[in-house]
Amino acid sequence: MCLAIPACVEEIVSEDCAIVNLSGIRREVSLALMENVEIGDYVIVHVGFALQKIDPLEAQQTLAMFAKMQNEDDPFADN
Amino acid sequence: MCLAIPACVEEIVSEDCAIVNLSGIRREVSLALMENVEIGDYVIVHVGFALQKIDPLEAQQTLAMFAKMQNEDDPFADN
Amino acid sequence: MKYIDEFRDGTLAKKIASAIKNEVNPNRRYQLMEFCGGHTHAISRYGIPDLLPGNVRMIHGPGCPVCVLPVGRIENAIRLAQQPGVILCSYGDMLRVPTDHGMSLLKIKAQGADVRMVYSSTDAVRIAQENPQHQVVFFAIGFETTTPPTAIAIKQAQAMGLNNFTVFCNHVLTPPAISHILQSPEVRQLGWVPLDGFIGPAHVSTIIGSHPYDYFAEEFQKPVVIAGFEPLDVMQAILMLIQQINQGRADVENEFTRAVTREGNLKAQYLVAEVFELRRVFEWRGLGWVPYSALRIKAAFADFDAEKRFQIPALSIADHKACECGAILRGIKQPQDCKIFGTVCTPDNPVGSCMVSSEGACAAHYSYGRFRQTA
Amino acid sequence: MKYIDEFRDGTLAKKIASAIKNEVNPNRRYQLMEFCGGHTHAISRYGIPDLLPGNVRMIHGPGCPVCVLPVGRIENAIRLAQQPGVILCSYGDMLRVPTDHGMSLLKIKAQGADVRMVYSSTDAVRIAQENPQHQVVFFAIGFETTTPPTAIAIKQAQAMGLNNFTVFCNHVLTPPAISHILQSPEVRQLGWVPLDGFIGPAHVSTIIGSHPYDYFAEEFQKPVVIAGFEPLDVMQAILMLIQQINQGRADVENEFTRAVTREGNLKAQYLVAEVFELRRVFEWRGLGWVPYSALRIKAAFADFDAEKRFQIPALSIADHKACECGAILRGIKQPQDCKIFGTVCTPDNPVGSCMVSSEGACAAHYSYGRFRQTA
Amino acid sequence: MKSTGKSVIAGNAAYVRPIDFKKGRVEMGHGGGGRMTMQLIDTLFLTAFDNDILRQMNDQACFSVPAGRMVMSTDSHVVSPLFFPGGDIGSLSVNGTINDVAMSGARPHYLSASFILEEGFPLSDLKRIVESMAKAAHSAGVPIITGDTKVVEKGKGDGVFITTTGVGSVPDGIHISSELARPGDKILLSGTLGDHGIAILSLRENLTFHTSVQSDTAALHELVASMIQAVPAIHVLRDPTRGGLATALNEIARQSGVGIKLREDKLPIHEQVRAACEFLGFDPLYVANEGKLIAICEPELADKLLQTMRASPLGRDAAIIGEVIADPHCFVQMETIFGGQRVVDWLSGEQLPRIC
Amino acid sequence: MKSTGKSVIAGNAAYVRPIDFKKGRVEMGHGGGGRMTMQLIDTLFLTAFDNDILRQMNDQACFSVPAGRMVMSTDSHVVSPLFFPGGDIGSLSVNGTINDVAMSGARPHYLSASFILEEGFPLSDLKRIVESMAKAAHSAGVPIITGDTKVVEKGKGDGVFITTTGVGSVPDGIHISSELARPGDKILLSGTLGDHGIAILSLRENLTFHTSVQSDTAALHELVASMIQAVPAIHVLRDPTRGGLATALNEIARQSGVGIKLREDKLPIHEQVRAACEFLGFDPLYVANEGKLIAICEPELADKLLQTMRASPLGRDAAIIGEVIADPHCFVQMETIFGGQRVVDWLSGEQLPRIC
Ligand code: SF4
Ligand code: SF4
Ligand SMILES: [Mg+2]
Ligand SMILES: [Mg+2]
Ligand SMILES: [Mg+2]
Ligand SMILES: [Mg+2]
Ligand SMILES: [Mg+2]
Ligand SMILES: [Mg+2]
Ligand SMILES: [Mg+2]
Ligand SMILES: [Mg+2]
Ligand SMILES: [Mg+2]
Ligand SMILES: [Mg+2]
Repeated sequence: MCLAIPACVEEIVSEDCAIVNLSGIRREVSLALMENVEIGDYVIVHVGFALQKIDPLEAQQTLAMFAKMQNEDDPFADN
Repeated sequence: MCLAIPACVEEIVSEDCAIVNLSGIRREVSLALMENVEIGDYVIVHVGFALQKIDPLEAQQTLAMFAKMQNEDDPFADN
Repeated sequence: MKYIDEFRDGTLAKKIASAIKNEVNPNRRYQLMEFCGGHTHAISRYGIPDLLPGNVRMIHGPGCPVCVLPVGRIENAIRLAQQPGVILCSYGDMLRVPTDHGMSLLKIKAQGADVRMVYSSTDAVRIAQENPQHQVVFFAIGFETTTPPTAIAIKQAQAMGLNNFTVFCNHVLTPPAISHILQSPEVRQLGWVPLDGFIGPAHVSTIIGSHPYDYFAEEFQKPVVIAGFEPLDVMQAILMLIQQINQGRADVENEFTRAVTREGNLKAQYLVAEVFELRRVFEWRGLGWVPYSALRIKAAFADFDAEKRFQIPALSIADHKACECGAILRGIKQPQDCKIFGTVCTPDNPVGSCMVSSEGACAAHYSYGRFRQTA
Repeated sequence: MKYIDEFRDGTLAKKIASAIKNEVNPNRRYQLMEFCGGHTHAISRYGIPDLLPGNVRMIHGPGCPVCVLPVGRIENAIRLAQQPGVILCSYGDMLRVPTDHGMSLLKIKAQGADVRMVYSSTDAVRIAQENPQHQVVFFAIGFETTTPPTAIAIKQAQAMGLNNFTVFCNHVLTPPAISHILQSPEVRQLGWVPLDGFIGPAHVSTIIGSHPYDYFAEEFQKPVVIAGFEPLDVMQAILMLIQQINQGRADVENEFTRAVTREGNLKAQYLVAEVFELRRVFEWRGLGWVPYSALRIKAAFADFDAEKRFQIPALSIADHKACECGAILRGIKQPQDCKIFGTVCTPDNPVGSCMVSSEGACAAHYSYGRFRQTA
Repeated sequence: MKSTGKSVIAGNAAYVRPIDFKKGRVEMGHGGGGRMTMQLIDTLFLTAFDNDILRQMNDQACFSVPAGRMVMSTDSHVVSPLFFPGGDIGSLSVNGTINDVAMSGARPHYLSASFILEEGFPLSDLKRIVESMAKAAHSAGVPIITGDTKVVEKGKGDGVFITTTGVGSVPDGIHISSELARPGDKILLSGTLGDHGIAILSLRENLTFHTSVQSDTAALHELVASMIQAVPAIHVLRDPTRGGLATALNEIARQSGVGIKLREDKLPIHEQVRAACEFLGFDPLYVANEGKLIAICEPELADKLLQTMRASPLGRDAAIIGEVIADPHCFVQMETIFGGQRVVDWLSGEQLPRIC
Repeated sequence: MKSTGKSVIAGNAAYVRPIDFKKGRVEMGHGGGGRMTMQLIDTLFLTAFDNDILRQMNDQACFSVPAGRMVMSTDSHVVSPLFFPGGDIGSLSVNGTINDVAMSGARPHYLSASFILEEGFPLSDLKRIVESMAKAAHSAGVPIITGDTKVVEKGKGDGVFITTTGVGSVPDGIHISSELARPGDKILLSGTLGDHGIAILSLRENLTFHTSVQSDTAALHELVASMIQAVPAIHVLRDPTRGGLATALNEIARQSGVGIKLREDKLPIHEQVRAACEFLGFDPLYVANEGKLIAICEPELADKLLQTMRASPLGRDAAIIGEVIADPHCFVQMETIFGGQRVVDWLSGEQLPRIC
């Protein structure tokens, strides 16, 4: 549900319009639902609209949480 | 110019409309330009309109005139 | 096919050919013009020249309404058809006729214009009924034969109260064109009229009757024989003309008595008179401006006049410089005398009016008679 | 793909799987519902069930807006699209969804209706601009994520003064649907709620924030973990839920902190509040009538409301008798418990809501997991 | 390569609702390559065309050939209306390509058939067409062994277009080609002119007239086989389809560098075809045929060939219609029923109904 | 059958105005069979495709074959847009049919090409397409030897549809067919998935996104030739075109009565194709390819086959992507990058861009 993809803002075309890039795929998106978007921000794109920025710090922390598990767990235990 | 074909009135559909037959090909034609058309009449048809009746007597006389030539002329003279 | 096949009998044709051969004076030329494309068609289609003595030559006249329509009017029709919301209807013959820059109704149809081929004027009225949101223009062409059906269409549309149907009227008249040929400066320049007699129209005459031709016979002292479009009719008319010429007569004779009366079709004539009126002058491709040679829609039917509704401009587009149609139509030159005949000007890419339809003098020669030239 | 590939790492998945295995109490069952089709998709697509202990079972919730749209509303859209002059725009997902008699927008498009697939609500506005002679209806579906773009489209149309653009609004709300499942008579009849915890929506929550879920955690004493749609997010959420359950907690936790805040996107919320208001009740396919679970267009924007302009009738079309969707959506039954699963009801010919999109419980099982059943 | 004989959806395709061939319509999904496409192929095409090679169901068909000369011919069929007196686009597409193969003297072996369907086209009509193809292929003994189905959006097609391709092999010692006409050769025509074209035109909007003329669509390979058996030295065979007799003869004249002289009085034409042509301002020489052939051979062999043709039901009305002459201009000429001569020129554009 | 070498309008066709390939458009007359048709064939098709067999200009093409097994394959091409990054409908129609012929292990010999043109289609585009076909056919060494041209009215076509049919011959001892996959066999893929489909989609109205992905359209017969030389015992070859890898594998599974197990981590996919699929809600397994092939062979031969494929530029990114298993349900399954399992089912209808 609600297919939405994080993509990097590459160019701000106008107040309500930006070009985002996802691994080389470039698309126009509307910024009408966003505030204070800057080039380099990652935004979640849904039906051509940016919905929310990705917080890079939080993302990093989540990934760190996943990584932490590696330590808690015996890598050979589940095989 | 003015492609027009004599065809036989086979059916009178309404005051202004008839079915004509030309050697088995049947078409609707308008009688809007004609008066006193009857079944069995031959009419000259142009762009879907009957233009004029064929006078069978006159036709016969014209053909007779052609035929007459046969008599006047030596059939071997022109070969 | 009754009243057709009897008039195409090859055996009878040879008899009439013998009669002609017997009748001609070998010491003179007989230049006979068939005005109508219908006669031209029969002559070409059946190879009638091969049955005629060498000193009897047929001159193909301007009697094809498609050929004589000036390029400016075709250009008008094309621009009309390109207007958004317009459906332009016309007879199949018109679709291929090119303008000076090679456009045609068929080509703009290919580009997306809504151009429809109709088989009858009343088809166009039906299309207007079925497409109330479109303006339907009937691009009307033709001689006296084709005019009454257009009058009927206009009266139908009026009766139905259609406000999306108009006629772009291009109907032209036969007698003024014949007069014009006989009176033309080119002919006068030569000091003699190179035409010895006329085969008069078949189907035009079913409508207008035979009496309008009396004038030519009297005024220009040229014999006229009204003839049917079947090849035996044409052969017989040629024989009758040669007989008149030999006898020094200049009468109007009627070979097509089976369908042509002196008065013609009065009902049709009244209808035409009700809806149309004479134009002071009209341009003919190949002939130029011919006085009182065409019809326009009367003011009473102005609502159905495309020239009024769409303010169609007068466009006069000159014929190609090399084109010899004028001289050919007057019997002074032959198609092969034209420098561009069969090279630049061909039936696929006609340049002049005589190449436009297969009934034009040049097209008929190209399509049916060309082998005689090369043989 | 940054922020995507890191969250699909197979090696990390195995680590989380180990952690889950270590965490689960083998003596109890964990029935966890992912509300969203996005989570269902990730679970099926990556084969997550194969990485979970046997006593951890995922219940696929009603979180696919296409699946839950009642057949009557699709029938309405079909009838709208069949009106002459109407262009109906919708997202690709909607086109294939069948009504009870097998019709769909795709099928009526094949019959000639003007149905257009759009990728964004603003495409529909553009189509209205480009087709002033047509009525353009945007068939709007979706949860809180998809609603703000519809609000933007309506405001754009208003700003442009478009009088040929309307929205057939079918936007629905997540929290009331979750409440409804937990409060349903079926669940109450069993005497226990067969759901031990919820994975909360990812993208819905980027708009509405995490705070609306506090209610469930408190009211029903069920833990909620808001999670992203990538498979590692789902794995992590499962772990977090099992930890809460084991610890006897019922908190709202947020795994998707990189995009979800407590408040959500306030700008989007204000826009939605400006344009839409709550419906007292709305029908959900598979769930029946759910109070305060959908939005309609406010009176101030009535000019853009297709329900007003086209007087769309209320149609309630009963689900197929054999369909077990209601029980499946509540965790009481599984797809293979339905008598017509995989025989009469297949993704090509869905009968019930859970078969409509690949995110539905039955379709996901058919398309991705069926081999487990036959193996 | 043996056939597995499977012709229903098996294995993991599981249950699918039967296709509604009464009320159903072509959908984009029928061309998507997925289960809908497979189901359409299985239940319609495979069932109708059923044969061992087709059942291989690879993207190509495999068959054995002896060494020798093969021919290949292809035609797209875009006829409108799709159903007409005497046939439909299905039988036409089978017969048309069989004939083009046969015009080399070859025995046609196999056909491929490729469909371009317009979204929304009634499946009942498609079924009728496919079954008509199957019947035509079966009665001709030329199986359809491979095919393709594409679907285009509504408004981007015209119901159905069918492209068929045929292969066949030329018997040893047979050399038939349009460049082999020689002055003195006789020209034979297997039957009446213009039946197909007039049958089609009679159904066109605006031109509606009633006629009992039927399309002559027919497979001519058996007729050809009997002809080359009787007269192996036939120089040219050609089926005068689009553009009619005039076009085919102009092509032959051009390719052989010769002239052609027709005898109008020898041309077999149905009375109704002549009448329809009079009404429309058409020349029957340019009207399409779909079950006729032109044969050209040395004058000494012409009578034998004529008798052979007349012995076959498809050559019943055969006639010697003219002869090949030397002419550097490659004119096709005709001696009219009047004894006059005319050119029978290439067609300019399409034939359009005329009023003048 | 010797060629006359004529490729310009000669004889009685006389002078015709040159076709305007800059501004001209397709007219109905180009399909009428008359002089316009002839001129288009002469100046465009014959000139571009020029070869001895085509120049016979009969309604069929004649060529010699040795005894043995032949294959025939046909496909209609209806791609929109007609021009796309990496190719156009012209090169696609040549390569597509060459590939279908080659997937039997056959060496493709000849192609036929049949055009359905929409009235009004720019002749400049047609010329570009025909020249692209000619180039593709030439570089593949597979001449186009016969063809057909039809014109449909504006609004009854979509610019141009091209149906190509190919014939080829299978080397002795080669038996490749989609029903020959056996449990234990390895499945190889010649390169990245979905490039063609994504290149096309990137140009679709409403979906416009920018990508540097190009269609992979390519003729694979040389690659196939090298593969069967190295490993004559290949069981199955198939090009995963419409419906993508998933569809081709489901077909093979069904035809062979086996299951298939893919390894997701082995699937070669361009980064941009993956990204575009994320945006559209597409699964790259179902996206079309036009220059890739699937090969199935016994496990012992798989590495040799892989090395051979990788040695060719068109197989550079080849990989072993899975294996054939016994499964009465004929499921295609995939082990995901997570180590979980999923079905890779038949496509339901078409893939449509999703928002949820
Ligand atoms: S050949 Fe063409 S340009 Fe010359 S006179 Fe005839 S119509 Fe005019
Ligand atoms: S299989 Fe179909 S009918 Fe049965 S529960 Fe699932 S969706 Fe409903
Ligand atoms: Mg052919
Ligand atoms: Mg053919
Ligand atoms: Mg195919
Ligand atoms: Mg259509
Ligand atoms: Mg042929
Ligand atoms: Mg194929
Ligand atoms: Mg293919
Ligand atoms: Mg052909
Ligand atoms: Mg189109
Ligand atoms: Mg293939």
